[in-house]
Amino acid sequence: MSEIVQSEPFVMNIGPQHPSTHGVFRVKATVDGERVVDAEMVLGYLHRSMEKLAEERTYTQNIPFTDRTDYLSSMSNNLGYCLAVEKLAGIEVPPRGQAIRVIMAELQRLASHCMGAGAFANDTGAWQTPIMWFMREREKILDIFEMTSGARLTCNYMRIGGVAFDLPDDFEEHVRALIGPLRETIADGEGLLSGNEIFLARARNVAVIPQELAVNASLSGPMLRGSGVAWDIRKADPYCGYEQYDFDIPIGYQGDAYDRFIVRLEEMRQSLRIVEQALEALPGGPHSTEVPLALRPPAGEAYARIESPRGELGYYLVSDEGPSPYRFHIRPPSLINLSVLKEMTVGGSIADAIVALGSIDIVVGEIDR
Amino acid sequence: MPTLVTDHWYDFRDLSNLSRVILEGIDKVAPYELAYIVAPIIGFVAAFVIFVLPSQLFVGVYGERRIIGRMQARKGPNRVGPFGLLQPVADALKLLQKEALTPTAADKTLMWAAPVFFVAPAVLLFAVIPFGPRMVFADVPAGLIFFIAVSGLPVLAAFIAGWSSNNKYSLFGAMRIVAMSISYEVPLVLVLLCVVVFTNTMSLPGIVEFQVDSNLWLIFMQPLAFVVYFIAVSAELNRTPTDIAEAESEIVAGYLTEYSGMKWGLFYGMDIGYALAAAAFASTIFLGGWSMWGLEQWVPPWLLFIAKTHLFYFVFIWTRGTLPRLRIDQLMGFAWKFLLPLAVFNLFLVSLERLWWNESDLGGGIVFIIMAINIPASAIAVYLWARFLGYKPERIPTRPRLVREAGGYVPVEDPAAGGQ
Amino acid sequence: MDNAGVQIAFWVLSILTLVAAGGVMVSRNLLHAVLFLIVAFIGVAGFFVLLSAEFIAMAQIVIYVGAIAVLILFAIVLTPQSIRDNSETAMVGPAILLGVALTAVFLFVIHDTTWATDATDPGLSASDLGRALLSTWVLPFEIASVLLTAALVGAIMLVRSETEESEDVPDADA
Amino acid sequence: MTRWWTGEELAEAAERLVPGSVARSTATACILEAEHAHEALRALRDDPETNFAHLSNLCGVDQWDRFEVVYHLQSLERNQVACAKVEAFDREEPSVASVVDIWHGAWIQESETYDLFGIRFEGHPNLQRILLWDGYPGHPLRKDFLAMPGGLQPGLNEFAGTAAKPEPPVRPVT
Amino acid sequence: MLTLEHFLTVGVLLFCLGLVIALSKRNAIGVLMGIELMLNSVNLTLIAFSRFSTGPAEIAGHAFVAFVITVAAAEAAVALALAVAVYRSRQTVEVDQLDLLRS
Repeated sequence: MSEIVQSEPFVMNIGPQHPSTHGVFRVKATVDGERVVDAEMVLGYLHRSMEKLAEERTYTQNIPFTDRTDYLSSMSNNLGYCLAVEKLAGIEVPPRGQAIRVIMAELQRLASHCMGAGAFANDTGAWQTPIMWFMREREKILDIFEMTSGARLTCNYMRIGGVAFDLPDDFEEHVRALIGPLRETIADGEGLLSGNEIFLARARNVAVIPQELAVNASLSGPMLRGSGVAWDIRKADPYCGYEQYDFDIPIGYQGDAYDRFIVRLEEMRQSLRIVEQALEALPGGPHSTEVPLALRPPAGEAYARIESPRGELGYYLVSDEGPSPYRFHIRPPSLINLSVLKEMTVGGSIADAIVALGSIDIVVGEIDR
Repeated sequence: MPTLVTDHWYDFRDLSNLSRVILEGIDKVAPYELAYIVAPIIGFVAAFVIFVLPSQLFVGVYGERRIIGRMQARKGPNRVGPFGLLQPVADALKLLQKEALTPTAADKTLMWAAPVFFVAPAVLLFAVIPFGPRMVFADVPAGLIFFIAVSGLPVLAAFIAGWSSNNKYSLFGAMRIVAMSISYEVPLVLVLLCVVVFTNTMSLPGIVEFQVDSNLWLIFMQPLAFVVYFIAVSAELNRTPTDIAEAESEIVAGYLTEYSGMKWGLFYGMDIGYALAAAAFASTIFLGGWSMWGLEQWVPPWLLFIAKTHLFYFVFIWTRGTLPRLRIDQLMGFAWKFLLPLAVFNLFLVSLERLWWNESDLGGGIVFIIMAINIPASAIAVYLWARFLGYKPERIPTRPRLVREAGGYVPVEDPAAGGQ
Repeated sequence: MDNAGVQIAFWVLSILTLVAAGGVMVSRNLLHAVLFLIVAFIGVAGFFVLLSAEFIAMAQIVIYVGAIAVLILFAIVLTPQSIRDNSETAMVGPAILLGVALTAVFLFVIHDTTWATDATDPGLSASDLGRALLSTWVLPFEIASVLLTAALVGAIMLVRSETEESEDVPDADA
Repeated sequence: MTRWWTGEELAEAAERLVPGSVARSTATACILEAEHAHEALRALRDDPETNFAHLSNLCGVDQWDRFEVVYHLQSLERNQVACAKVEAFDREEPSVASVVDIWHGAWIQESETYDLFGIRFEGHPNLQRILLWDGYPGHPLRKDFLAMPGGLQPGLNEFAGTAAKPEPPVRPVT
Repeated sequence: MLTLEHFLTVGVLLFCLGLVIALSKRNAIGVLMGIELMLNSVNLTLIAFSRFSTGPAEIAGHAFVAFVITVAAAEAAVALALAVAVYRSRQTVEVDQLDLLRS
């Protein structure tokens, strides 16, 4: 329509209240007709200054904070934080605890990608159908979380030195019952969207991020892999015994929104493989080591990162031998993946900008913290 | 046409008997003009009670939500009344109670007037639709062009709604709907012109009569016209995959962003009304109207017609529940580059065939020959034109590549590392 | 033409059309003026129906309301400064004088002449018009098509901007 | 497995690439001289042996007597991570060279660090507060935030019993 | 009883209103609207003459109206394109501001 509409550029707010910003996120898009000529993001609507709050609480008390950063993948956030504290304090986790952590982290990845892939489909205009299919499976995963930790969304399940409780008796049975239908749902979603002409027209060659830019802009997770960079911290820097499991890294072809979508779907399949293997080889023994409640790690600093569903989730902790961290920094993958928003949106139409935003799969709780 | 339908007033296979009996009764006791006034009222009430209202409430609102709910692995409305059947009523009551907000900077008069402008043509549209052999409310000789003319009016109402809201999303929606309707009106009118050329009449009962006489529906004689009509009309009606004027994920609700309460309810209800009217029009023109190869002798024809309309409407629901949405430049390009040439080609083909029909002495059986020509010709035309425009069905990978080890960059063009 | 319903329709349509035309004159908001104009167009279409010219009436609605009015709306939105301004120039006084004088002259002529009318025959059907256009009036018909093409090309060339001329690439691969 | 470089290793590499750029090194991190930091970081990115093409993390730390800006550098091809630090001693107007021209993705993290610590990044294209609004008093992640001019108090302002401002908690830093 | 005079009167009134609008409006789009009204009134007159006559004149009236509508569509398209083009270069569509030769 830009051929017809040649009006002056004007500012259009996408957000903070907009169906496609996945929370209270705002893009001040300057548009000329339908074409976006500038995009500036406005953050902070959900800022709670967790990094400051965490400096006043003990290491264990900080775990619930991490639930509330990326509220769609609380298990992964717990895990990243606990790994950082364990690295700082030199705590070993027993094998069963590690296996439980892997299962939980992968289930969380499945749940989060269900949401991410479905919401992306919604952004391209596939009106609610794919997201509802994926939500159905996500509910089952959340049921398992509830069964295990007592909470569905903010699980607060990981502890420094292991996990909070051992698995319930019928856990394995429930997870096994989940895997088959979830595989089918992934195949359904793929069948509905991946080869669909309209979906291809909307997502292919949209918001392309070349490899060099992807690396240079510190992207991570499916954003980086979609651009064809084989980088997965589970493979590159295995934690919690990921080296025992057999899985592949899916990578995209040219770094467009479509590649990121299919990478997410394939990651779900790989996660299912990991969950199956981890269930097979679930070791016995204690699920956690005893850690003093008022943990005082030795002075120093530690940076631990995991592959969260959205990318490289890092926790940088500085200790001064006190009971609470001297500095508590979260490396939020959603925020840093947003750093290429302008490159992705400028020059395209508004509809493309929405698709680009959806393909980042942002969680505003994590961006603003 | 041999017909089993009798003229008794109780023969519900043809409801026009009943209205005729009523009118004759009135004519005996009342002055001449009164029958003129009562006749449209009877037709209007009958059309609404039998078709429009039940369709709108129980197919448009309830059925659409139930069917889409089924497609989306959820239940849909199931609380109010048996099977949730009273949900539309509850929704209407809720909308009536809601406050209809008007923004301070809006053009208040126009914002109030837009829903009214939007509703009026929807009522007019059903006037020319033949529900049965003698059940047409207004047998306008140029019924087809009447339908085109009236169905162009709601676009203006939508534009007024979008402009008067004084909201950028609304304005975007308004501009989009106007651009879309201008683009898609052209192929739409062209394919309807094909129908007129072929059937030699512009009256809708005449077109149905043509299909009854030739024992073949126009969808088989002109498949290309049907496809173009379906795409164009779904674009005009803002149905997914072409609902860019109220694209939820992009411009919130398009021209309806600032509307609430019953003002929004009118737009929502009449959107369904227009979709039903388009479905009724399509079943009249392409699906044989009330005819069903003799079945109309036994089953009330109006029931057949309603069934066809709802079948067509179901296709709307189906696409809505399945397909993603196109971008506006893709949609406009599709209209001008793809649908318009195909419509022109179809017009050319159909005109030639009509000429041949007039010249030859093959009689009525020629329509089957034409069908045998047109179905492959349409497919070939679509394929060739797509190839001409440079569209090649390429094998696009639906699965990403898989690598075993992290680290390093995998080149973009790497045929060896296919993940299939 | 002597039916009571037709008479009522005539007077209603006259008032509607003329009031709407007056609305075009007096409304200060250009967008309101366009909406009045649309009402006037619809009123004229109603006259055509009264005069048994259904096809022309439908064409009037399709073209004037569906195309020309929409184009005007589009042009108004594309020229944002002009939306709120539909005022008159200093020529309004002479213009009204001229209008009134012309009306008087015309009305005198109309009512003074004895028209040889014959209102008995039914209206013209669309097929008659089509035959006439393609037989008697075939040359003007063809010229009109050329005119439409020329207008289309001219309109496109006029609104093409420099940026589009430079980047002459197809934007959508449909 | 990722090779996590010790501070000494990184110091060696940085010294080899840009002589005189290393201030000192600890077990985990290498502290770069502020004036050579930009050059050294660029060299660390471009050198094929270090190849730190990916800036994993950038954050600030308030050490009371100085601000540290911590860079976690990462090489995807060689699978190694190293930690570099740059210090800023001016408490009122701390300033560090921006690395946006080296790693594009740094801009958002530098903006955040500026927002929460008040460290200016020289050469940043658009250094603005991104999480808090313009005009917010102070920089909340500084250790003396509560004692800063116009500083805020924990809890509600009008909360009863908070009239006496408590001393900000000061912890000795090793 | 409706006669030809009734329709002609309406046509004249509509024509003169359109004329006044076209002559007095400041905005080019307003002028165009006046012209469209005038064309409409001419159409009305032609159809009225056609209705109240027989023979070739009847069909000529309809044909003329068809041509007038065509020309009006073409004219509107070109005029509005002109208005948009002028607006783009001079930021106004007011006819008394458009003194191209003077600037």
